[in-house]
Amino acid sequence: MSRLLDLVNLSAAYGATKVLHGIDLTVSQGTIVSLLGANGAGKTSTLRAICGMLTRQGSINFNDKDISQTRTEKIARLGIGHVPDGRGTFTLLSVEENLKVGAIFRKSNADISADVDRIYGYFPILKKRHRQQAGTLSGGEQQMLAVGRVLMAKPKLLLLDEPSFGLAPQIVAEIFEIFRLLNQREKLSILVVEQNANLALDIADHAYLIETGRIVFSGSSLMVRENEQIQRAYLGG
Amino acid sequence: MTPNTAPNRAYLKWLIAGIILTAAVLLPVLAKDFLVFQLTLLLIYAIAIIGLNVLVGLNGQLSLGHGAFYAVGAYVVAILIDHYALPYGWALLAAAAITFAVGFAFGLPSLRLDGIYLALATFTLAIALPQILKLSILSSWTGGVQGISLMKPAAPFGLPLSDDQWLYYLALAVTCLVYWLASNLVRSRTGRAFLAIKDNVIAAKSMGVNVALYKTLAFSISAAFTGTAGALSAIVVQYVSPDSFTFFLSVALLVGLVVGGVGSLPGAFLGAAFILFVPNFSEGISKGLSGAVYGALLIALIVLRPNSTSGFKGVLDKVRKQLSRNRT
Amino acid sequence: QKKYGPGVTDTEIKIGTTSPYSGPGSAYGAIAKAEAAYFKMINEKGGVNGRKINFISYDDALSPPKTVEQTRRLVEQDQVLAVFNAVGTAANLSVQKYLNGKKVPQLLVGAGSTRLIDPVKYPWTIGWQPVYHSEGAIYGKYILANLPQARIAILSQNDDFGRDYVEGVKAALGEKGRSLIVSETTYEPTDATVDSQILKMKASNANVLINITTPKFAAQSIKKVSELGWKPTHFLTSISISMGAVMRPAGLENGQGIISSAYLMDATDDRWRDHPEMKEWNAFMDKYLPDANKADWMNVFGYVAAQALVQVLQQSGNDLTRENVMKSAASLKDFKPKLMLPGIQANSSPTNFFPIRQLQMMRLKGDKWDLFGPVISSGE
Amino acid sequence: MTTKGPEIDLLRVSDITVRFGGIVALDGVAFNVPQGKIVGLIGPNGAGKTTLFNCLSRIYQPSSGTIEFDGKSIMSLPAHKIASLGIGRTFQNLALFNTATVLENIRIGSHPRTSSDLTSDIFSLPGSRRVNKEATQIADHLISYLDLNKVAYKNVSDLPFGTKKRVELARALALSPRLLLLDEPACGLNHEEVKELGETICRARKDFDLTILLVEHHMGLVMGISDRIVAFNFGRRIAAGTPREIQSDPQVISAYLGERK
Amino acid sequence: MELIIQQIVAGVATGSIYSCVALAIVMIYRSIGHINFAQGEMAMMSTFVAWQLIQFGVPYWAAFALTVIISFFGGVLIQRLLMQRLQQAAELNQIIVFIGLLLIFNSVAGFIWDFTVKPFPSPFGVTPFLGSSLISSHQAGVVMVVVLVLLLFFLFFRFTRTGLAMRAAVNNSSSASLLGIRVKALEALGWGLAASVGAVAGMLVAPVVFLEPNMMAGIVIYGFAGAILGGLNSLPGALIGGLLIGILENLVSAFVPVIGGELKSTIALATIVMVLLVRPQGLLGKRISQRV
Ligand SMILES: Nc1ncnc2c1ncn2[C@@H]1O[C@H](COP(=O)(O)OP(=O)(O)OP(=O)(O)O)[C@@H](O)[C@H]1O
Ligand SMILES: Nc1ncnc2c1ncn2[C@@H]1O[C@H](COP(=O)(O)OP(=O)(O)OP(=O)(O)O)[C@@H](O)[C@H]1O
Ligand SMILES: CC(C)C[C@H](N)C(=O)O
Ligand SMILES: [Mg+2]
Ligand SMILES: [Mg+2]
Repeated sequence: MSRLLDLVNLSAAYGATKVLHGIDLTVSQGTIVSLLGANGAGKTSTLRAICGMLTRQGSINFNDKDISQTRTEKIARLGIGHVPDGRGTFTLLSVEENLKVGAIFRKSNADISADVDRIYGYFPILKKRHRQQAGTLSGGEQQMLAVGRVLMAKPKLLLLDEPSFGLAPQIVAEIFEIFRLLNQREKLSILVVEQNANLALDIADHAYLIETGRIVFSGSSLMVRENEQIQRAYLGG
Repeated sequence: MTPNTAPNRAYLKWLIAGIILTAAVLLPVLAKDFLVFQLTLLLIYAIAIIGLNVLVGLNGQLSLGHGAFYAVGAYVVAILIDHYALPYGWALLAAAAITFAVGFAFGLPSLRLDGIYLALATFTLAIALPQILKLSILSSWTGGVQGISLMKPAAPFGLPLSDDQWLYYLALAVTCLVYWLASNLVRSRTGRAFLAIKDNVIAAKSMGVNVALYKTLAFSISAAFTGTAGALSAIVVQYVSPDSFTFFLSVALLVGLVVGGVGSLPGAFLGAAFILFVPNFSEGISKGLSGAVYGALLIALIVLRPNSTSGFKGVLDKVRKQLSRNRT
Repeated sequence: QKKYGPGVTDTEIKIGTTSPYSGPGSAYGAIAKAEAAYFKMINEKGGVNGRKINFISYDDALSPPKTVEQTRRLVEQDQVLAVFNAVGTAANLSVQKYLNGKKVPQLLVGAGSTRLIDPVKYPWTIGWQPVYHSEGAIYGKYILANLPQARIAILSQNDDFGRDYVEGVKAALGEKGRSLIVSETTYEPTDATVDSQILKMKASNANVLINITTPKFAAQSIKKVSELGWKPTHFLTSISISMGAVMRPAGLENGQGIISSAYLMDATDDRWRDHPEMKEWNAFMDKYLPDANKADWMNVFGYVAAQALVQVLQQSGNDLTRENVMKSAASLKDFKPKLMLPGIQANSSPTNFFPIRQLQMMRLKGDKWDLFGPVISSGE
Repeated sequence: MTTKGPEIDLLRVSDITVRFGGIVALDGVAFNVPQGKIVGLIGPNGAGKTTLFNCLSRIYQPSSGTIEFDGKSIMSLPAHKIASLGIGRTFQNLALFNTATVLENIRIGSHPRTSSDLTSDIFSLPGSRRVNKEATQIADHLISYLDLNKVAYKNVSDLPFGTKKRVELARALALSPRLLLLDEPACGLNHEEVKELGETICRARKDFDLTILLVEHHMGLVMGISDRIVAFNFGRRIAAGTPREIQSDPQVISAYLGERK
Repeated sequence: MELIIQQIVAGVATGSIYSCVALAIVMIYRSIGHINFAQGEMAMMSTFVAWQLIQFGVPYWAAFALTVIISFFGGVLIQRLLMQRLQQAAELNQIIVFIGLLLIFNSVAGFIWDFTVKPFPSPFGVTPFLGSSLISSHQAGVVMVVVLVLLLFFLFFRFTRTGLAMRAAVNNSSSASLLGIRVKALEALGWGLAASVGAVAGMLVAPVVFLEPNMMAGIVIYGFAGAILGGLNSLPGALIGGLLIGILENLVSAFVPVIGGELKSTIALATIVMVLLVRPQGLLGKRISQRV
């Protein structure tokens, strides 16, 4: 399988404080990769680094193109979608406008409104609230909106930062099902950061474990499940 | 601002304060009267800026109209001295009290406004006051467009001081008092309530902070400090008139606040120095373009700042960060 | 027999002024610039009795506290001999006590407020330009004499300058005359337009308009009045009569028949184009203020005031103490600076600190001001 | 009257209704929270849980219904009076005082517990100093209680998410509440951290004899530590009972838990 | 009675000028999320450019168009050289920078073109409008232009993707760029557009108040007030707000006894503040509800 995303010895810092120290990570075309790690380990930072939201060193290859110097908006348009930590709602726009912003660079209006309906299909509550000021949505509703918004962009690679954040169990199950289907049907590749490691490993082909900015373990989801240290820390085995 | 940082900084603070204070006390002996006079003005502006800081820096409310409180203070003193021959000491106290009340009265309606809307309300105050002072029906008091000129008080109990020196020491005393009060406030329960409101009103409410009360208090204290500065200015400049307190005064105070650093008490002196001396400096560079030079310097100062917190504050924060690192 | 006060040596005389180079009053900054240029010329011609004039001016943004600071700088730091022709009434009031207390001459102040002048109370403060009050009086008298049916509307700037004019008019009108006033309105220098005031005055169907405004608002109101098709007998003050800065911008056709008065020649009025003094002034402007706008009446205002100072210094001879300079300022005899209107002279005495008391009335006709009637001197 | 015992209801919520324009966020919900218990509040996203919290802290005004705390109605009280009654809360999307340090945040928490007037504060009279000392003592104690010593002097904005949540908890405890409202405290924490959180909550309940109303989507936690559970859906109460009862309640399963669990 | 009508009509005339400025202010607010205190002086500067062009013999409409274009790039330049560096600066710092710009423009204009008033031509002439001498054809034209500009921007923000992108970028820049929106470019565009609207405003104001460096001082105050009264985020609000202030101001000066004349701007502004106390989001402003 071809490598869609390839991080080689990636380091990153918030201004002066360095938080990633040489990450190597690969997402192959059409696979789901999960990134596990404790609070403050560097998961969010890794995703942010990929999108050029903090200063980076090392190489980031996407579709055999180095994007380690590329600006955030350019990266997004190359086909990387990012469900950011903290949801990134456009609080002053309506729910529907939030979705439309997601599709801002797509041509056909017909397709767009079709996809809007698709998202409403996934999350009926959003349809109920479609004209509401998005900032007044409940926490979970905003999380759904964040996922929906990014799907509207039809990315090749999806970066998920704790997609289950604040979602009710049933919805959590549903969105992971959605990710699985998108991955199977539309060959969408996914890099997912998820506190609920069980869930993540259920759908992931491959997993990495990060600690204080370094990858300390990686392997197939099965291998990861076997590793009892990880079990204790993240799976409550 | 975070008043309680590493305790080990306390004595250092006192040391620096001590040095600066002795310098401040000795200065007039060495300096010429004119310089003394300028430094007196500097202290007065510093007081006004500290007042503005209480509102903007500590409580997060914006005011484009603090010149108005400054003016009220000045006129109260002028009228009391000119019409009622009140000793200026009492006049000063009266000015502080009255501006406190004015601030309270103005703070109440402002409760419903914030951000740019509050800015407009305060701005209105700045525009309105000079016009009110000009009103012919009040001119028997305010002296109308002519204003009121005053006599300079001489040093009391035959102190061997020139008028300027005496006024300097008077201003210095008031400055120290105001500074002390302000820093008490910062590290008091009230100060914490101010900060809570600044950072997150809803959270503040849920933590039991009476937002309405503390916002109004912030307004009153702020007005009282700035008003006291105005009162002093009337005595030192010996003249008040509507032209003395245009909207530009309010802008100048805001500039001083930001240059010195929002939320930083020591910064007030830096800011005061800026609004007092930089105009003269830029005039020296070009008479025709003095405004442009001043504006350019102002912008440069803001732009060249690495971080958003400006002035002394930036520095202090760094120090603070260092110290807190050391302890972890 | 040489006697020198502060700031004077065998080679120079230090004179200071404060002027609004920045801020809303910037327009008046041109006055001090013109004066500086004039002194430069004098110095190049060898100065006054061999002494060069060292003219120091500081920006006060027309803000009294700043004026106080800058004036003290002039007196205490630069040690000037005298302060000269600072602009603005408030500005001058703010330092009057200080200067008189320190016995520093406050020469030829650049504002026409009567309150500034009081030889007894303030022996160190002497005026220059005709006071607004007496100019107002002139219009009042004219109306009583020539317009018995007058229904008067007055528009004035809400500051000392406006107030003085209005009081002058009323004083001249007297008790019964005052009843002729049907509408009285003011505007703030910060107002956008004076349209509503003018509407209000028109609605009072007045047939006389006394327009006490600074150049910008003068131009606005002249235009508006004619736009409204209102045709009152229109009086304008002497600080807003510039052809180039007021009348032409407002549109000459709108200004026909306007009555005003003057004590200076208008550099932008063709009437004076070929007058030798005007030629001289033009040459002066070209040489010493090439970038300045000749249509700006401030340049004439400053040019004339500067001549007066030179005259005062000349009269003082080698006794350049503050006392003596003040004395000579108070003893101008039929002094006629260049560009002052024919027949108008400056006179002062220990009891008269209003050097210019005469004005020449005039009426706009075509593209020129037609002088009419005699030179009027006010009673004060 | 803080006598212990399940029979006393510290909080009584009766038929609260909240509307936002057309939306009915809460539709006549009613339930009680017994003294000293932990009551879990669950329901789908948008069911109205946080809205209920906002009614309890008087940020939202219900269009109908009453809320009684310790036998007295709070419906006429201003928001800032709630804390002094002894109701503390944390926020779903963190509402910390971001320009302040951890210590300072917690000291602010003690605001309703202490009292001082402007004069004593501005002149730093003994009264004011005493209050400061008291606030610091409270904060110091909670800092070590929740193991925040390492970050005490850090600005809260620089902290990782999980730590911020702990600061919020400490701040809420600083007013020594009798009723503690926790809005999704486990959200964003990993398995181990959730376990710790559960223990912390139970420990705090004992040490500060708290009554706790817990909104949470982490079933492991709610089911684990709650004495009773109330379930909402679309602003209505659909079920109430012990964790066991709730887990097997068909309505709850279809609306919230989902079949495959 | 007749006077009331007159004053109202005259108020509309002056108000139309305030609306112009208010519109420019709302425009910049929409595209950078801040009020630009230098807006008035920028407009004044643009108007001087137009004046200079006309002096050079450029025909009016050509000069008009040129000025709008030049101003656009001027605005872009300010963003590129200055505001770009201040993106995460505190709001107060930005305000101070705006004040700095204000001072620079004002003093530079005075330096180049001095402070004497200059007449500025009106494209609509000053013949009485519909026979009423109260409102001139120029002022009628101003109202027309304002409505036109307003419509354009309304459509722009509502129906174009760029408009949506701009609103998104202002609302949440980081998540906007995560969706591929060029935040900085849009901000530059916003500055450009605002500067252009400002230029139009200036060129429409100048024929009435005459051109000079302080031309805008008196007007911009009411421009801000109008924008805020109408509701900062509402374009129609800017129009209504501006007109209302014009009317209010005239009625006050005409009918409030004694102090009416001397305090007209004070009373006008105070009334606006009263309105805001009752309706903090402004007349047509959308209520922004916060929640936790
Ligand atoms: N804006 C920031 N400025 C400075 N340091 C930061 C910032 N954001 C995060 N950090 C630090 O970087 C490190 C990694 O943070 P990051 O958010 O990537 O961890 P994480 O794995 O996402 O943890 P979490 O489970 O809380 O999301 C932490 O030590 C954190 O304190
Ligand atoms: N200020 C508001 N304006 C409009 N609608 C609102 C407002 N606040 C809440 N709502 C709506 O009311 C409903 C309840 O919101 P609430 O935050 O209480 O849900 P919740 O139960 O906390 O959900 P979650 O589990 O996702 O936090 C939501 O659908 C939300 O969209
Ligand atoms: C002649 C000008 C300087 C008059 C000016 N308006 C004044 O204040 O007096
Ligand atoms: Mg994270
Ligand atoms: Mg919630």
